[in-house]
Amino acid sequence: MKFSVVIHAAPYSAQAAHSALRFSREVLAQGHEIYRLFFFGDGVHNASRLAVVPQDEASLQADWEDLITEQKLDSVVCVTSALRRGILNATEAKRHELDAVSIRDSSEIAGLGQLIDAVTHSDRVVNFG
Amino acid sequence: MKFSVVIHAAPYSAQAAHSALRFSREVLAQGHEIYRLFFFGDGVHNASRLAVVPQDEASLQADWEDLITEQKLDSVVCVTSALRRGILNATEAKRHELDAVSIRDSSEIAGLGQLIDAVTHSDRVVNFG
Amino acid sequence: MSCLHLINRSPVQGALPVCSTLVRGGDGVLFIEDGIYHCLQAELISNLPPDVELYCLREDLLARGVGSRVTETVESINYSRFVELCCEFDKVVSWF
Amino acid sequence: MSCLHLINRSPVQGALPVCSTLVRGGDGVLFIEDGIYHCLQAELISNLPPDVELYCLREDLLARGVGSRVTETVESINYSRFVELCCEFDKVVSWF
Amino acid sequence: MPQKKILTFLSRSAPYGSDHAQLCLDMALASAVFEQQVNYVFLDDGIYQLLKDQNAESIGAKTLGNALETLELYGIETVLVDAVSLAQRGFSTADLLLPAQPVSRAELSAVLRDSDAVFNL
Amino acid sequence: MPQKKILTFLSRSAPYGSDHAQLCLDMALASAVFEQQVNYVFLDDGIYQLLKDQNAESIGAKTLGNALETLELYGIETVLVDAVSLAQRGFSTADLLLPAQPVSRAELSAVLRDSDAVFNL
Repeated sequence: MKFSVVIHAAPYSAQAAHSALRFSREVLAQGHEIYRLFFFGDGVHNASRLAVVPQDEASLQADWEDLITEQKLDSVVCVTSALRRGILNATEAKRHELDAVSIRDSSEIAGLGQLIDAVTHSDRVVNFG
Repeated sequence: MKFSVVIHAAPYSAQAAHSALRFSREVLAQGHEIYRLFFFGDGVHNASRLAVVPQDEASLQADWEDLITEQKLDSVVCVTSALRRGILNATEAKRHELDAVSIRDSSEIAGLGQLIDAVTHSDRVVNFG
Repeated sequence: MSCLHLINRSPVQGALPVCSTLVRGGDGVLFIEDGIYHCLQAELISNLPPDVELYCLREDLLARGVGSRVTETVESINYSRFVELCCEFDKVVSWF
Repeated sequence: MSCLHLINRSPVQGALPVCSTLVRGGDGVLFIEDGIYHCLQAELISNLPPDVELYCLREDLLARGVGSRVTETVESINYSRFVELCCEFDKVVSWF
Repeated sequence: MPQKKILTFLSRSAPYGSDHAQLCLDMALASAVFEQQVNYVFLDDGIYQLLKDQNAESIGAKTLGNALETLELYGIETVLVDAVSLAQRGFSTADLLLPAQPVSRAELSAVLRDSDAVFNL
Repeated sequence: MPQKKILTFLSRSAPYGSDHAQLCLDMALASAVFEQQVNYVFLDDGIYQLLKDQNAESIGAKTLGNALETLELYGIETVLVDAVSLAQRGFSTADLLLPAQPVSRAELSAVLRDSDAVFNL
């Protein structure tokens, strides 16, 4: 089956982001497809490249990136949510005259149209928040 | 009287950060002192310099910075909360081999000792979250 | 020492059930943000002791379009009075 | 079309009171994260219709130290079964 | 292009205290723009979004009540309000800024059954 | 140096679902390190933090139950649990990983009255 997973919660502030990661891995392990990951609202912090966790803890952001890269997933961060929360790629940083990139390369910034496209192309949409 | 204000919530995701700003302004307008602003948990996002809001909206982060600068307030962001959430100054960025500074100059990064110090030196501590 | 309790969540999420068992005569309760919805229905705040002063923040009422619906036992105040209350009570406890 | 409802907040914060009035025979309810605390007290889930299947996520039970306390009407499952359930029901509704 | 889907949004949060109400609206408007069939439901604290006379300038926010009027503008015709939530909070449809149609829990349950996807915020 | 203050922490959140429980503990431990007098109170869903046999490895988190044992290590002697919250959730003190002292609401109310500052998470 084709799944899309929508993540509404920031890492660490809530467990939901971790549940979403664990669920996504299991979806793929069972041979299903993930059509898209969509990070919305506070969920955009999962794509941060600046977050630092203590050495004895796993980085949820790094774990997402590993999954996305290894499995060649399509991972989209909602542009409206991202800008408000300081999650910027090079294009957005330049446009707003800021000198820092805060998003990981593994996710792209796009509009809510990508969520609706995911809903129309997926057999199941599962939200975590 | 001496106040300290503790901010537990991110801007925009919740109204609490805006309430805290409005409250802090009024405290100063009445001639009281603010001993310290302390940003904790998701509240650290109030010190982000990378957050971008639409042109027809006020930037809460910029409003905090204006208040802190004009009134020469002591503004502290909790280090543990900040690192996890990608709020870094030049020192922390260098230490963790990241090339971006995401905190505004008007706030410094420090430990929870600064919160306890604020409690012991203030007549009133007011939390918003 | 008297206490000003701040309630900022709506009745379904809020801590008022617990808070109302811990307030004492001479304390105050101030409803702000989504907490102001408590003040539209007298029965939601009927468990509070009678000698507790009840306030709600006018800016938050006006934003939500309910300025004229506040039950009569609650006094509507502005930010200036909010700060004064913080001084009049010995401490402030925020319930979020 | 049948529906798998996900409940991830604790009973005091949770949406189960509303969710339980909207589930239909043949639906399922899966308790995850802090939602699993619903499964420790039979009376918290007694409003759900009898022909609704009840599940809770074992990882979340074990983390919270309550693996042996789940009420008998609820089946404890792992992530693998969680994904299978998402396929067996026609859609998934998350209540947070 | 896949067929048109039926998307239902359960907007369950009060306005302003959190941004959930705005996020839920954003998702629904995007669905309408991309020509899906949308049901928009005000449930639980979500009914507070529908009260007249909102003006969020005083708290530095955009007035959500005004934004809700775009639901019709974007062609979202099925705007429902849960009658139980409304009554529990002491309001009637006369208090609402939109002609949202009151529905029973049984009717809402049927709406969920007939949806392809449900979002809940 | 100002005098020692009495700080009370009301820990009202379940562990793991959010980070509130951890943040509340962090504040209390810092208070103890800086030699304040600390009351730590488990209230509402906070009592779930005290259940035995927690092991959060399965959800990629640190086990909060273990961290709570540092309360004593840091010299925090007044560790209270709200008896009403405990009973409402079907637990007794025998289920708890710490010898927290059960208190009535009247006693808790007196604790709040006698505190210089109260934190609530």
